[in-house]
Amino acid sequence: MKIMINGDALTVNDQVTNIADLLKELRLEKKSLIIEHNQVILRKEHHQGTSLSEGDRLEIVHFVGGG
Amino acid sequence: MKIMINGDALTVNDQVTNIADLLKELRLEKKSLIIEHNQVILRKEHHQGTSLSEGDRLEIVHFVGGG
Amino acid sequence: MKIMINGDALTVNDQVTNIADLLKELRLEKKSLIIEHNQVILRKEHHQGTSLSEGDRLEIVHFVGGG
Amino acid sequence: MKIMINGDALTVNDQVTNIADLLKELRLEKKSLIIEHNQVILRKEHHQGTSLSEGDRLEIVHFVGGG
Amino acid sequence: MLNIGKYTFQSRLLLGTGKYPNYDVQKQAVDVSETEILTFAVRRMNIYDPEQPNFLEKIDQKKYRFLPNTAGAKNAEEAVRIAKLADASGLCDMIKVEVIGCDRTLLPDPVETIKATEILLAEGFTVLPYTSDDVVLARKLEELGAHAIMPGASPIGSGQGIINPLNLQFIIEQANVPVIVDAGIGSASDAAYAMELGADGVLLNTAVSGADDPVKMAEAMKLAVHAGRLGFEAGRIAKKDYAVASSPKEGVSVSE
Amino acid sequence: MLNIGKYTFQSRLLLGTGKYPNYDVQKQAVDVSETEILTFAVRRMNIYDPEQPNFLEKIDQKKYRFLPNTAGAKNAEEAVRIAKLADASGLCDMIKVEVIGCDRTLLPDPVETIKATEILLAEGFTVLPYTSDDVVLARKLEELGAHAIMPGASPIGSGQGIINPLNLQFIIEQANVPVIVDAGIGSASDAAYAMELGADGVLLNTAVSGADDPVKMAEAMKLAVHAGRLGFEAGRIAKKDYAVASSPKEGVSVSE
Amino acid sequence: MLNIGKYTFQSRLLLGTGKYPNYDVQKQAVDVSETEILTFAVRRMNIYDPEQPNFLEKIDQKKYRFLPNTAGAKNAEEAVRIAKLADASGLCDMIKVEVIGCDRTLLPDPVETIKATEILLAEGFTVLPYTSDDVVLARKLEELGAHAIMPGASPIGSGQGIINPLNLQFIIEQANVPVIVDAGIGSASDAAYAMELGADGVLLNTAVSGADDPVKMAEAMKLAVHAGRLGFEAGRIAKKDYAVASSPKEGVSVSE
Amino acid sequence: MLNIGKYTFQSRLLLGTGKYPNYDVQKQAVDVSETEILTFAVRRMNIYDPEQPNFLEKIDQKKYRFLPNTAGAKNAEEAVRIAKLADASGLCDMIKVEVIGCDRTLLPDPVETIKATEILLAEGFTVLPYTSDDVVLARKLEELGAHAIMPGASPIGSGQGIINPLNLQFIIEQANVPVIVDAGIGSASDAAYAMELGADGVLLNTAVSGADDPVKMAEAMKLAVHAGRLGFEAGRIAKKDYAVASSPKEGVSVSE
Repeated sequence: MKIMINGDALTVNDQVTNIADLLKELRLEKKSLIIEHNQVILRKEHHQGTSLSEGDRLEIVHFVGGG
Repeated sequence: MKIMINGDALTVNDQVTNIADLLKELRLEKKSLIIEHNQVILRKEHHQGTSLSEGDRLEIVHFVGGG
Repeated sequence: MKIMINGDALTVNDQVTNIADLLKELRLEKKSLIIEHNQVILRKEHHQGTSLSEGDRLEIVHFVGGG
Repeated sequence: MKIMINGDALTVNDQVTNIADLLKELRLEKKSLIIEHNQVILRKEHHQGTSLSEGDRLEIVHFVGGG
Repeated sequence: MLNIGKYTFQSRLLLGTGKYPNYDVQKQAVDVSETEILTFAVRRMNIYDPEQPNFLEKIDQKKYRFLPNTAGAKNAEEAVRIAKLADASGLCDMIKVEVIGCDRTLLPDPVETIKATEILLAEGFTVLPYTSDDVVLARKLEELGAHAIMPGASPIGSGQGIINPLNLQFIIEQANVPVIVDAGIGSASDAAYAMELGADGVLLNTAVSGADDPVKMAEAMKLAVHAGRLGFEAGRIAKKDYAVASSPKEGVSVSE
Repeated sequence: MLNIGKYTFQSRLLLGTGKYPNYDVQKQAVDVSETEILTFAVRRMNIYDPEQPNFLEKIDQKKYRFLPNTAGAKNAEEAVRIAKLADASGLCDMIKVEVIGCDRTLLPDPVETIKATEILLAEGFTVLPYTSDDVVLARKLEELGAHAIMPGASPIGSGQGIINPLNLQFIIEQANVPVIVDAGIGSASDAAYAMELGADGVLLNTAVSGADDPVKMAEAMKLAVHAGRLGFEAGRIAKKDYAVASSPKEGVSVSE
Repeated sequence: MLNIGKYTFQSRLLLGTGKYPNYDVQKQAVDVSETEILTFAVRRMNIYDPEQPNFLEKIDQKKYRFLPNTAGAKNAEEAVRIAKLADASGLCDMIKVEVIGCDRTLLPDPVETIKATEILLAEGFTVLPYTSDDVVLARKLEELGAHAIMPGASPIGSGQGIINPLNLQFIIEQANVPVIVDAGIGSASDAAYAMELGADGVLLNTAVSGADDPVKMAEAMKLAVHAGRLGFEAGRIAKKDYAVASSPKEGVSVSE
Repeated sequence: MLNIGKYTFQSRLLLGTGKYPNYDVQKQAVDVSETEILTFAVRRMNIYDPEQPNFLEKIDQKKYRFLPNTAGAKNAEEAVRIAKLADASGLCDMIKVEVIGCDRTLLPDPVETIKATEILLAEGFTVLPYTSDDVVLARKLEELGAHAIMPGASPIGSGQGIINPLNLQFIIEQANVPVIVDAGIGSASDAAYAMELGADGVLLNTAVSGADDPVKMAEAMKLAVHAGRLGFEAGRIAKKDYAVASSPKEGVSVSE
């Protein structure tokens, strides 16, 4: 399945059916991060329940140093 | 006839039928001033044609020193 | 005996023969102060040995608040 | 004859007997300049009368741009 | 030359007309200043005193452009009305948008200033908004189409001069319309400094009308604005941390 | 009018002659500045080049008083010798005492400056010592009989302008001889500010000679000194913490 | 104590987390500063590097409140989105509204800042807008309900310190919510000065992270903020034009 | 650590003892300040009042070094006599040379200060001359052997703070003995700034004794001196004309 993450195209294998799977796949499941899925911002508790489909657009962001 | 000028009530005699008459009555006809008649701002050329009626509200203003 | 202290004339009784006596007389013997006797600045240890005579001029000063 | 000018040694021919001659020789006679001869500062009118001898030390200075 | 909208001026000094000791002194000060732009306020007339003099009657009106202000307005709506009253005089079509947002500091209200500027531009006025030295606000006023930007140097009438030269410099660097430093100028050196920063003009009032000798101060300001402009065009030396000799280091004569 | 010793001047701008791009530009700058006092340094001549031009030959010497400096002197003795060399030129009897005590800051040596001033006064010179802005030092130089006091605004050639207006003001208030602000002036507004503080004159060099356009800057300085002097005489408004309206608060028209 | 919205803090120093040499130094600096509020930016994660460290993992998160900023936003809409992303982290509900209107000066956009503040307040955020020192703009942000006002001292990262103390003072005097001086602080004395003006807090980043020794500078800033606050509370002496002796004039001993 | 002659101090804050509301407040302020050096003046005693209290009796004299000043002296001779009177107390051998040359500005007399310093050094005193910020004068005092140089920030008691940071910086850079900024400090930020310039210490009096709450101001000054010193040691960021982002420019998330 092809999706867009942070503007880049990415192909993920078919076991990945939801956001939680995706994070496990990317080994980011322990990271503190925030996900916007098709322009909907998700709280952590919805990662599991949010399923992925072909062509979905994700933004995965986190806190970095800033003033 | 009773009118309001600059917030004060004023009684003018009945010969005063328009703005031009009023200015003559007040001996202000030569002054450079601006008149707002019932919230309508008038250019000088309309003073003659603007008739006065009981209860009209006028603002008579001019340029003063300012920065 | 008449002496001058800090610009004022003072008469002291004849038992007062030296600086130490004078300070006792003035009840200043415990004060931390500095004495100039006839333009000679005295250290504390010389108060006893410095005798007073008619017309001597003394300056008695101390530390006060200052910046 | 060997003389020092502004710290440099200079040999002048024997016709040069005084400061005025020297300036002519150097083609500086028209310049506005000041001469110190053996540590004596000379006004212009004394250039003629000041004779030069072997080993004399001269400073020849002038006004330059400054603040 | 200073170009504001469709107008062109030789003088870069804009002069206010408030608070002079009397009309004679004011007349002389205005003459000496060689200003071509006079600001005014719009106020109610005393209709019971037809003999009251007015400064407008003292001067050759053809020699000046009038720049009425909207002082007294607390919001855009009031400012627009005052501008239209001024316009109805037939004397001018320039307006200084002045919407005060604070009675104690007389600093302008950025939001209402933007609104009033937008409306008056749509009405066809030549609009010169008085603004704070907020750099982005100045750019927005220019983007709306303001014919000049007039940032304050310090609070009106305070005479504190230029408190924030950096912001004024930023405003001047970014601007494609004239920047006229308005308010707070107290002295000739303040005016010269504003011009050295690259300002296109200076608007002042109290610095002249409140001086012990307004006529002499008017001349001082005329010269200072000119001096500052020339200084800007001449390109000043850079500031250096240490000293640099003006006399040559070499060739010093030593007595031997 | 500026009176220094037995001399009287219309101009309050004293101009240095160092570091101009060329003599033509320098000549024009001097002309435009309308200065009446030119400073010079005394240096060894290149005796092998009789054709070397000299700025003195470019100008009408009758139009100016020359103020040679003692730059290069490290103590009073050297300063006195340079002063006597300058005097022997027959061109002038004024001398700017300049004894530098620090090569990096070019700030003056107070002790040697006092000594040199005392000696040269005894020799009958018209003495203008360049000094720091030390207030008591300035008074001592005046008490010795100096014909003018020349405190620095900031280090020579630094263009930092007036760093300590308070000391300059103290020096000016206490002085009974002219106070000429010397060194550090970088811009027209600096010069105007010095004059507004009550200075009797300004001496500058690099600010003009080092400008991108020295001739234009010379004019800026001429005007700025004049503007600052007028501003001082006119009596500026006091600085206020808060704002003071220039337009009347009363009589605002309201739409009803 | 500093109260912002529903939160209370002992420390009045807010610390940015950008541009430290490394996380160890940053950790020490944060510890030494005794700050309780850390700012962050929100940026895309590198999804291909699960091992990348993050400063959040280095600190005891319970010890701090996080104040993410909306840096990167060019308008209110983008700022609101970034604020919501930050909020979705579940780590904080405070937001520093930062809408830059000029890339070179990084000065804020007053209009978009107002819009973003209004929207985020309606969404229930604790909102701290970064603003210019425009006095009326600051009041409007407070009237909208902003929980603190954060005027800049000078451009972000410039280290120029407080350019316009007058406007900051006006903003502080009129404010009924905390005023936190943000941006431009370069030194400990700058921070102390901001607090002496009556600021409720200081937010800085580069002054510490960019210092040669960030940890030592963090301690300097901690002490400076404390010193400035105490100085404000202690009530400083008035400035006087002339001197006032600290030693008694009377009783001087004279030798006779 | 601060080393003056043969003495070593932990604290870099020197505190004057004049003009406190009362001895209790003064005692607390001195305690809180953690100063180790107290200045005093020498004055005639009232010989008719043996009960008069004296601040010396209130404090643990072993905890402090006393730095009597020669205030009241109008020339070197008077200063030397006061120094010897102070020395005869057996309480100290440090002396602050203070020869005032102007009653209104209380600025020091450079010539008499040099003389007094020279004589007292020959007599074996530890000499700390109070001087103007004249850079070459400061160097001469050091060359004479002064154990510290104490340039004024602004006139005594004026609270105007540091008027000429450039001269102070020059004095500090050239000095091989401690430089203690004396006189004129008005606020904690002034004290911090002096230390950031690299001063070895700060001497103040009225800023604390004249504050509304002297005890709180004493603590502010203690912290400010410490903060300023740390800031100096930490190496501040350079000032930049334009802004530098503290948040990353890259990686901004965009909604698509």
